[in-house]
Amino acid sequence: MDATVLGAWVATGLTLFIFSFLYKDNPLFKLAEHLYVGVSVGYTIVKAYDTVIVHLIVKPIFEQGEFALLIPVAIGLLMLTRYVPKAAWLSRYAFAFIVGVGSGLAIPRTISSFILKQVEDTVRPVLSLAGGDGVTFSMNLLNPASSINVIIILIGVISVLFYFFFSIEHSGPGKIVARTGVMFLMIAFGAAFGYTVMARMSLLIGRLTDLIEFSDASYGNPTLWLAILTVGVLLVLSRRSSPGEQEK
Amino acid sequence: MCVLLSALVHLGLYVPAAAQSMVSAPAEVRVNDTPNDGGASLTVIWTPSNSDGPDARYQILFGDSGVTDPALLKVIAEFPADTRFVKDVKATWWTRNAEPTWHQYAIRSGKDAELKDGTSYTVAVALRKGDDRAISQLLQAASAPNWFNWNQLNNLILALSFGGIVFYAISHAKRNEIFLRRIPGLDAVDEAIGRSTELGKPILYLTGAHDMSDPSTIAAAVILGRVAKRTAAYETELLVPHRDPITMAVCQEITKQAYLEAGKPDLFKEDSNFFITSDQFSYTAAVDGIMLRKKPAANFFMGSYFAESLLLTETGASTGAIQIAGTDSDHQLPFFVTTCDYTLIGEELYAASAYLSKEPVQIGTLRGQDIGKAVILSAIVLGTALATIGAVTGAQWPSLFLDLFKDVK
Amino acid sequence: MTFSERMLKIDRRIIFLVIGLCTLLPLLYPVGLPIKISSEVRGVYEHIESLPERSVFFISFDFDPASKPELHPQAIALLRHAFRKNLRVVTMTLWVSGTGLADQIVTQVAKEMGKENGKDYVFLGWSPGNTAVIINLGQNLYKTFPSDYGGKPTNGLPVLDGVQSLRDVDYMVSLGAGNPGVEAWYVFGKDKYKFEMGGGCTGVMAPGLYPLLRSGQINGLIGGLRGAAEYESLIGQKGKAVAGMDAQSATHVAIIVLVMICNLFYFSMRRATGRQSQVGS
Amino acid sequence: MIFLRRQLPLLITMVTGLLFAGQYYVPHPSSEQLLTSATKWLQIVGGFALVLGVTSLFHQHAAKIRRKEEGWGYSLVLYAGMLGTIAVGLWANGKESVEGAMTAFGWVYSYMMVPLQGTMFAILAFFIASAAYRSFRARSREAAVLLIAAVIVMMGRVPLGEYLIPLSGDVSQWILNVLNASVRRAILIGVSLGAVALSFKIIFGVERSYLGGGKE
Repeated sequence: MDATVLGAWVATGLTLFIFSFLYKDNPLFKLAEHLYVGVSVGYTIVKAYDTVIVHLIVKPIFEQGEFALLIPVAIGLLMLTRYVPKAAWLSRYAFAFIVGVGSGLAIPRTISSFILKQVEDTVRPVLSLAGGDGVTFSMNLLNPASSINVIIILIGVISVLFYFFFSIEHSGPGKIVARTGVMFLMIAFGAAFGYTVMARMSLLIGRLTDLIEFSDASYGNPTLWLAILTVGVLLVLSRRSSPGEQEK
Repeated sequence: MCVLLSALVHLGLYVPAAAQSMVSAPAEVRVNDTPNDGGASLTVIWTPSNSDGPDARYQILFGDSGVTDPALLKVIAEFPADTRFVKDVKATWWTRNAEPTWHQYAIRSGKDAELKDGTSYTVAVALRKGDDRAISQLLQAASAPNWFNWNQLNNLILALSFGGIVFYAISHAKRNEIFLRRIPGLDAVDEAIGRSTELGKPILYLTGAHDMSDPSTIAAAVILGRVAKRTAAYETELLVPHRDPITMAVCQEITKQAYLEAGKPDLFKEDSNFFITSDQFSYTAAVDGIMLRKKPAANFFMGSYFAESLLLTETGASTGAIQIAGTDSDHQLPFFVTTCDYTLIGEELYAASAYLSKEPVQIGTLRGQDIGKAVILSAIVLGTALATIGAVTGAQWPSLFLDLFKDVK
Repeated sequence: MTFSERMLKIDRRIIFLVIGLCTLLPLLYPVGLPIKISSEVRGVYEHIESLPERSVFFISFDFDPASKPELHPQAIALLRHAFRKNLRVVTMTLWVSGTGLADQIVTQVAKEMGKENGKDYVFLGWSPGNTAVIINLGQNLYKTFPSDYGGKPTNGLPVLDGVQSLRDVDYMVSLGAGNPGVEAWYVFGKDKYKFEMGGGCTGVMAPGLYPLLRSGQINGLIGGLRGAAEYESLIGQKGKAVAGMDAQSATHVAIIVLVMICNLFYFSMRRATGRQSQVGS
Repeated sequence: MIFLRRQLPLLITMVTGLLFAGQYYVPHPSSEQLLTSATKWLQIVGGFALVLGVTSLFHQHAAKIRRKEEGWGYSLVLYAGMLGTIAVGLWANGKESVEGAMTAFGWVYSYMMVPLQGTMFAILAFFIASAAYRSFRARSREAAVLLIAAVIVMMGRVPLGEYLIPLSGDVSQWILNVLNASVRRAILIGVSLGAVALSFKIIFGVERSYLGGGKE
């Protein structure tokens, strides 16, 4: 059999097995799911071996003589001592290095990108001197840089920041600010929910497109046959398990 | 290429002398090492001239040191005379060393001008308008790498002072009681446990996807202690399925301690904390199975979650359980908020855990962050006011403050 | 149990069926509704449009098969655009399980546009270390990737002529499905190495990237399948994203209808119980 | 011994942390050189970290098979999948394609891994719909606001929505660009402060859970 045709059958079968979870958790789903974990772990191991061992360690050291790279190799090996109980403490050196460098790199960069840059962009003049009209206050909602939007963004940032303020009780005027913060949060969550619907539907569309493609006769109609098979197995399984379910 | 360029220079040079009076040579030209960089760059600064305009052009001339004849210099850049001002370069008031209206050009090492640190070069600026051309005096300068980027001074000060605040707050919390506002979600926790007891159904508690090195998992474990104490007191069954063996071991200890403190050590069951698998979807399928079979009256989702969140909470909601979530995974928050009865949003999770644990490090950190937020809040409010004043009056002084919160490289 | 209560507790598998059908039918019988272009997507498109020939365009495919339906069409559209503009395209991935996909995408589009590996484009492959890879690329590209995906040494490739590090990149786009993705490329890359940058991402990530878009930290954002569809329309080569938009329309409207029905039943139920309790008291 | 086991790692964290935080402010070439080397090292160490993550899975399922626990057959499937992938991967030199032609490793990737992973997440499409139907109720004012925002964004993101209610596109754009951006910005600032505080605590040894490795 042609590799592509075989591929179409395998891909279709695995897709349907996983979709069978929608009916309920069943052995077909478990089979596909464990296969998924196995294959992706195997894939990662192969990639790590090829990229790290071959291209980043062996080639530079033996072909270009970059012996300094033996240091990270040693650190990496120290990390693996975690699985030898007696020497597990050696792995701390590796983690100390990684976590230390990581934290050090993060501090100034986080401040620059996520604090200074964000504050800088929030702090904008509310009024502007546009041309010869003198001081203007622009009301255009569709222009994100308009005065009205500058004020809305300001209110949003302040009230949400205030909501995550734990040193003061949310009472009196604080309560109003915190409530505004909650409303802003809810709008953002709603927007995220709406946007995510699209993301999840895209995944479904992607899978269904493949299933439609593989239902073609040139592949031997795998979608049709395997769908029948999956449904059949599910029916048999539910028959067999229904008396047993009472015991559980 | 080189020949062509020098030919161009020659052409420019041998224009009639009389025409030179039309344009004046760029004045007060200064050539220095570009500050705050890794070297291999020179900065040229000069005053604007009254011939500046879109029809006039500036040229930057460059050559080896010791060159005295302008004809031997190479034109490495040419641009309209109404561009390249000091004010166009993003800088702060403490690093700017020329008037904003002056011209500025940075020569970087490249194909046209190869700069070596420590070697001096000859630089000049020419102004060209039509056929007229005037050249400034020839200046010598050498570039050098710098040891500190003064543009990032505000970043450094912010980092140091915020770090200082956090450690001060922690040490303060060790000595004193610090007020934290009560997190309303904690009342919901008690209520949910109460209802489970009434119904005689178990409680399900999840600690999230990450291991104990993640702050959200630590917070989840702390809150588990509180929940376990209540379940012990009410004698309700507690189920805690885990994704990480180490987290499981830690939570077992916490649960045991809670039962001891509640005075019911005999009710503690070793297997109330159990490990399922570390794989995302196998774990989810298994937990969903538990929800459907045991129908817990309350589900708690604390810690860090990924795409599995909706699979869990949707199934939980279908069994009619009270659901309480707490997570800092902001991409999953919308789903928790919609499907759960109460959600601890983001930092509320840490605050709840600090509130319960009373641990000085946690409380101190929270207080330190609060101070940080207060500073940023006031900076934003004050900054907006000053920026508005600046925009309306055209005054420069507000930038003395605004530049402190500018990200300049 | 009232009718409303019963409807609210409907077996969810019925809803699953409705969604399945709403996706399947438009895929089989497409309509082709027009797609409006948003300014976020236009930002990326216009920047690429403004680049002169042989400019260096760097794409990082930071996603895995789980996000293929959203980011694969974005990647294809971007590459088609870049190749059509005769840019030099440098590609890589930070996600190990995305390596195969990235390789497929690059090879496929390059073949379709008649581009030559090593001269017009290069696929550097994957490397571990996440953010460390980004910083290292900013310092020295050849040290980060001594060889490309096919094992050819990167030093001396015509496509990388004059490129030492990220500083020499004219435009960079990260197509990110999570972390590391667009944010990491900004924080550890653009922040210091100052290349112009745009982003593409899944619908889940998109709302979180708007603050970066607002502040100009990224100059454009292609969000999810809709973003991909807009980009496909912009370059005038409709593909999988545009084809999927009809199904999106159907499912979205179906969900909106479901939400409305749910609230209708919910309120009628509440009114019913409210009346009952009044009677009771 | 305690110094080697406990203090020295903390010292390493502190020194490297301060060094690389400080590096940011120093533009000198020697400091840049330091950054280049360190990130190159992290790249290689990152490869080992990946192995570490995989090994625990390895152990878990091996134990399951050894003890013949319930469902050990699935663990066997997992092993078969993993070993099979490794075998074809090494045979293909870790390349999915050579000169545009798919290798056996590429086949496993395209026809097993891609559909498996893709479908796992596609299941969520159904759950999001059922969550929308069963939980999306205007129970309180907050819930109502969330619901309305979600519906508007859903409308505005698809062509049919914009076709039915032309205004929805602009309104959803405004929600995302202004309201959503302001909230995300506040969250970003808050989270970043938390991250910076955590980094400081790690560098100065106040937070040391990352060291792990069992009890003292």
